[in-house]
Amino acid sequence: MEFPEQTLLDCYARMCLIRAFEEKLAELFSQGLLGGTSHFCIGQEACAVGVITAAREDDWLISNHRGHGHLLARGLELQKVMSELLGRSDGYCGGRGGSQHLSAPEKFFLGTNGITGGGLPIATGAALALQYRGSTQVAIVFFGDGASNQGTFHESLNMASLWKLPVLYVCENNRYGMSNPVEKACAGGRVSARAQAYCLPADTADGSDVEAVAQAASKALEQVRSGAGPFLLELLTYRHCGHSKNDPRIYRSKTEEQQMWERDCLRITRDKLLRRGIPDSRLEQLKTQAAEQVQAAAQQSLQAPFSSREETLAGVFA
Amino acid sequence: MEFPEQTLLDCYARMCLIRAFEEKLAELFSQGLLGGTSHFCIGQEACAVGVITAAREDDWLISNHRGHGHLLARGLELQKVMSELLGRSDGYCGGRGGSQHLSAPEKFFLGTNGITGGGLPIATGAALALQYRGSTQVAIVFFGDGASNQGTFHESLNMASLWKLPVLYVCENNRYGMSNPVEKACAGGRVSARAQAYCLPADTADGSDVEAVAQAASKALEQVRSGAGPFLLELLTYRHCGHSKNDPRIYRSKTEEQQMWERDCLRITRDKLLRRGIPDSRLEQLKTQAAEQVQAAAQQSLQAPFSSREETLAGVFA
Amino acid sequence: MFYSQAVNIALEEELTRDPDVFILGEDIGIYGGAFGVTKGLYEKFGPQRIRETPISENSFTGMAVGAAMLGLRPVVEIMFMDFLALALDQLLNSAGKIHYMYNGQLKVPMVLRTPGGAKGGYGPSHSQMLSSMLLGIPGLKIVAPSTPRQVKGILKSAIRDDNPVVVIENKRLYPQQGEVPEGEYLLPLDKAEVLSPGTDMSILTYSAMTPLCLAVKEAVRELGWDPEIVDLVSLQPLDRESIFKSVRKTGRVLIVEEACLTGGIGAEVSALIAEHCLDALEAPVMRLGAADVPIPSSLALEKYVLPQIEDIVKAVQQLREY
Amino acid sequence: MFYSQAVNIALEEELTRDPDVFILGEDIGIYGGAFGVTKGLYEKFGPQRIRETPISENSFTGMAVGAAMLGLRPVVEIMFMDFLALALDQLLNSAGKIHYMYNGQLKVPMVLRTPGGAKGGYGPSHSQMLSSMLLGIPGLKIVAPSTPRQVKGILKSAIRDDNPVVVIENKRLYPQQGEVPEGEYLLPLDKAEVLSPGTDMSILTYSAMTPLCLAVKEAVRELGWDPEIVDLVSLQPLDRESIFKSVRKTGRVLIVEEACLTGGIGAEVSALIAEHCLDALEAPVMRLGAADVPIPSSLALEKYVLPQIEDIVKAVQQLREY
Ligand SMILES: Cc1ncc(C[n+]2csc(CCOP(=O)(O)OP(=O)(O)O)c2C)c(N)n1
Ligand SMILES: Cc1ncc(C[n+]2csc(CCOP(=O)(O)OP(=O)(O)O)c2C)c(N)n1
Ligand SMILES: [Mg+2]
Ligand SMILES: [Mg+2]
Repeated sequence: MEFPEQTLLDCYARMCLIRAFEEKLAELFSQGLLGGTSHFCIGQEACAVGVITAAREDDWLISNHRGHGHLLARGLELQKVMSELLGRSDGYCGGRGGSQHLSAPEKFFLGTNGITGGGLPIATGAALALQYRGSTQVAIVFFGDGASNQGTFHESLNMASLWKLPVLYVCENNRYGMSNPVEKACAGGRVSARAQAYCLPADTADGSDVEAVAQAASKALEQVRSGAGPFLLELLTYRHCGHSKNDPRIYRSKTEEQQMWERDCLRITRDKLLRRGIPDSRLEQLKTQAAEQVQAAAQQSLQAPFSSREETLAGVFA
Repeated sequence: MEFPEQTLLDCYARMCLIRAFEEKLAELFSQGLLGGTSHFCIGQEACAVGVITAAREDDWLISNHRGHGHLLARGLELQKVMSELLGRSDGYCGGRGGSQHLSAPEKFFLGTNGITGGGLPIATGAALALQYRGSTQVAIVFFGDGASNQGTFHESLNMASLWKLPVLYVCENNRYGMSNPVEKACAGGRVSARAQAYCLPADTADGSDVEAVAQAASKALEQVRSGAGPFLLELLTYRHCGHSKNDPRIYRSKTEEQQMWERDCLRITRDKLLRRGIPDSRLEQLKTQAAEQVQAAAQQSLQAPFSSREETLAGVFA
Repeated sequence: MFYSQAVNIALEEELTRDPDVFILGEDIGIYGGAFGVTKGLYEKFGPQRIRETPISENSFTGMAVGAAMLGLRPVVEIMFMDFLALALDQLLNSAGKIHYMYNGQLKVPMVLRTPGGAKGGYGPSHSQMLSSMLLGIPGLKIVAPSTPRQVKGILKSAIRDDNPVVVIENKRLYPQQGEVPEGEYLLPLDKAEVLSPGTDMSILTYSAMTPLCLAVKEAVRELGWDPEIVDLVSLQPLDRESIFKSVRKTGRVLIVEEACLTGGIGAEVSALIAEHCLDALEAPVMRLGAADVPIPSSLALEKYVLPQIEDIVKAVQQLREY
Repeated sequence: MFYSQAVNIALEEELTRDPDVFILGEDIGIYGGAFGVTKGLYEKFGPQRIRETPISENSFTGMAVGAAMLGLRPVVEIMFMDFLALALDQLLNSAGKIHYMYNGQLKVPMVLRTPGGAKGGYGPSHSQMLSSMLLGIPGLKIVAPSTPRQVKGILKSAIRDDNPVVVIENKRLYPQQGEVPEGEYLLPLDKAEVLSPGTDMSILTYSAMTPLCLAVKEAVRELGWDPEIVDLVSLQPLDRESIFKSVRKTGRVLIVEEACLTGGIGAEVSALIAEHCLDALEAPVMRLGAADVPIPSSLALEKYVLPQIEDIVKAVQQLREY
């Protein structure tokens, strides 16, 4: 798929924003301003942006522990996201959820999820609700290669297939589940190969090429939306960063990492834009803008208050 | 596979015993002498007998809720089984386990299991232990088509494949999980088709033909024993009886049931033996003997005592 | 009307009232459920509303969570409470947390119905009352109605509640009979019920132990004893007010449950009493529960493990004589 | 030595001593586990003995059960205690029941190690102390050592025990330091430990709350108060003798835990005290635990939910002044 120039530029800008956001988070971590843990998607931005660009704005997104890309691609407010991660009361969840438990239903973002594989049944159930109501919306769930070894993967895809539910399963195969290489965790090493066990259509796309991702996702979504049932889309990608905050990445070689930087999705998109004649300065400007936006959001969020004890102890029940 | 005559006769005798055993149980139920519930394998006897005939005596068996065939095929003592089901202290488990929780480790029978899909990880772990010890034994686990939709199926087969564990997964596809037809519960309707998702070899055999079952199991076991890793064997079979005690079987037609009686494994084996020239009287005798054995066992068990309160409250910990 | 019929009618009424209500679980279609509770619903409401699932407890429970987040009102059936462990993750880490952790942006109006308890001879994996497994999960409401009337009113309220509610039924209660109000009948999810007032002592109980305790009351009447039978009904939240009121009235407490004694609901109830009514106690709080062993299959053995009428009578006597 | 190192050394010693011991879990190989606890073991013992699993908690726990039934001694690691719910079925319906329900024919000598508790900012699905979820499961032993010394002695004993033992570690304890005896050092699995004798009251606690309670003791010393700090260590079985002895000595009880207050271990402890030491109580038994809400991600909010030193001090004061 060749995007129109503006679309590709928008995608690039969005990917720069995600990258800048996480780089800022890393900085905040090292300054001791950010607690807990957090999983960056550096290297995987094209997956989020490609799929979500192909989706409708009202398709429901269900994300996993590595969700910053998904939620920023969906257009959640940067500052409310930043505040959430910094635990402030003006965050999306008032600081209760943090990175792994962040939702924004008004943006059709159902939530990130800290339980590996835990989002798969939820997405399948959301799809059931959409079908039940006769909606043309689709549920789109992101998960990793590691998650595909959970029982929920099997159970959910089977039920979705039986009932032809409108759900797109997007596996971001970044070669590792934490430190475990996909070949050692997932017999056969390819998640999409599992689709046929459930009589599901599947496709694989280059997750570092945002256009390729969008093209595959568009096709898949069209099929799902037409009522043909669920679809499994595997995106071959790589996380350049560690699994989480303190990962020394000893389970893989520096050579591999360097090679994969060559295939970095930002770099590839940038090259495409340059080839299309977009001046370098304009691209640099997009990057700078992203960094500035992120910086501004962080500054504002760092001033924001925390919830009180009273607020914190309330609200378990609806 | 053509069995030698004596082997086929032995198989027939064993299948008659299983059938007679469960018919006796039904009688005991209706007389109010047997409590709880119990799942008969009437129609599926050839699966148990075929696989277990092909196995070594020291291959570990792991069974499910429908385990009478498996344990009698393995040669557990009839009377101790009967006593167990009747809850007596001289049963295999002193009456604690009953039909769904019966083990006899000295016969390499690791246990029946009341949790659908619960035996799959246990069998896989047993296979891990065998591999760990460098044993040439194999773990053989029986489960149903319904169980193949549990997450444990996926997780267990994946790990067994990754680690080339010596385990034979035997799915008795009897077309229903309780009342749910396999096509409505298991996308695609064939369990063996799921093997490729884990890069596993698989085979399907006619579960009403004891020789066909044994042949397929022999081949599979040979492969597993050679160190090639796990194998998934699907046996196409039918349970003539209800799922459990009080099943009116309204979820299927009488026509279907009648057709399947035509393919009853006892009948098929009997026909084979007749064709081989074994006189009808000899076969009748085997049936009568089985009934008598069962009758004698029941009579003895009904006299056996129950454990005391003190005994019952002891033994939680080893 | 049988308890099982009361469940059935509550379901039917709510399915009729609200098109967003649907049921999912194993063999709930033409089979009518393992205990016949959903009989006739499939014929009336069809496969969309009575959705029969494969054997995949964890995921279909999680699906109910997802569907509830989008506004439907799923009623999940877990065939035996013993299988709830398979689905616990989605109750613990999703259903119970979503409203709070997403800061009220989403709610999970789902019900999970499941029969706990021993029916007689079902054995270790099909007889457990796992009420206490759920107690430490914030965000869940847990109810365990003991009569046909209660279960109708409670289940209907549970379905209309905007939070995840676990309704613990009981295999031993299904065939019990009792009067049930027709039509609209709702009971609060957080109230205990004094089923039989008394003066001597408070017997606090729930689920299948309730009829046993009522029978004990009859049995000891001729001795001139007069225990008050309080059905907890709601296990989370516990109705502290009603519990404390009864304890302050009688000064003596016996808690009877079918769950394992250790770590049971009784532990929490007893601890609350020790915190709030210590001064009113004339005797140590007594607890009866299942022995801390798996439940044997043999009927003859089962009775040694689960509280029997005689055990309760003995405890009542001990408590009186303290 | 750090608590995490003590775990590591206990594992290494037992792996060296007994070739039937092996470890399985996620990222326990060269990564060394999410909290670095298994560092170096893979290099020393290789992939058979340090078996790295896919993310399949339910099944690899069940595999440990199967391997243990055949005589191996698996030590399962569940990376965060929150994920234990996924594996609960195999603990509840297999591990805990097998020895009993198969009438002693088979045993399950396995250990399941898992860190509970909040490390600060990990949020709702990565911070829970789910000790009470396991309490009602007969056939499991549950221990929650709080010091490097204890965890070494306890873990080694757990590995040698012929029963399934759940060892609850704690993310907050991993970086704590303490002396640890070298080489063979075994502690009983069923004993509480009086970590600091006192006279005023008994503070009963476990896991990461233990150091907090010890700190409280220091803090109130200048006020002339003298609580006795009893580390429960074993949660199942509870060491009744030691608990009752302390209660009889002091007459006042505060229970402090990180699990949710409702249905926590404290409930069972309090109930036991109410049953057996009512006469010795000079004040109602007090319990402190996590508020009954999910644990928020924000560090600022987390402290409102989990017991803090100030909360304990306040409770101590209240209890004294009762
Ligand atoms: C049930 C559960 N098990 C383990 C973890 C710890 N954990 C968090 S992310 C992760 C790896 C997930 O791998 P994958 O699905 O490939 O996603 P990726 O991190 O590569 O994006 C693990 C093991 C968890 N959060 N939940
Ligand atoms: C976890 C769990 N869910 C549900 C059940 C109830 N149940 C027992 S057997 C069964 C059907 C199993 O079907 P299948 O695996 O095909 O075996 P079959 O009964 O046909 O031999 C069901 C639903 C159970 N015992 N355990
Ligand atoms: Mg991955
Ligand atoms: Mg079947």
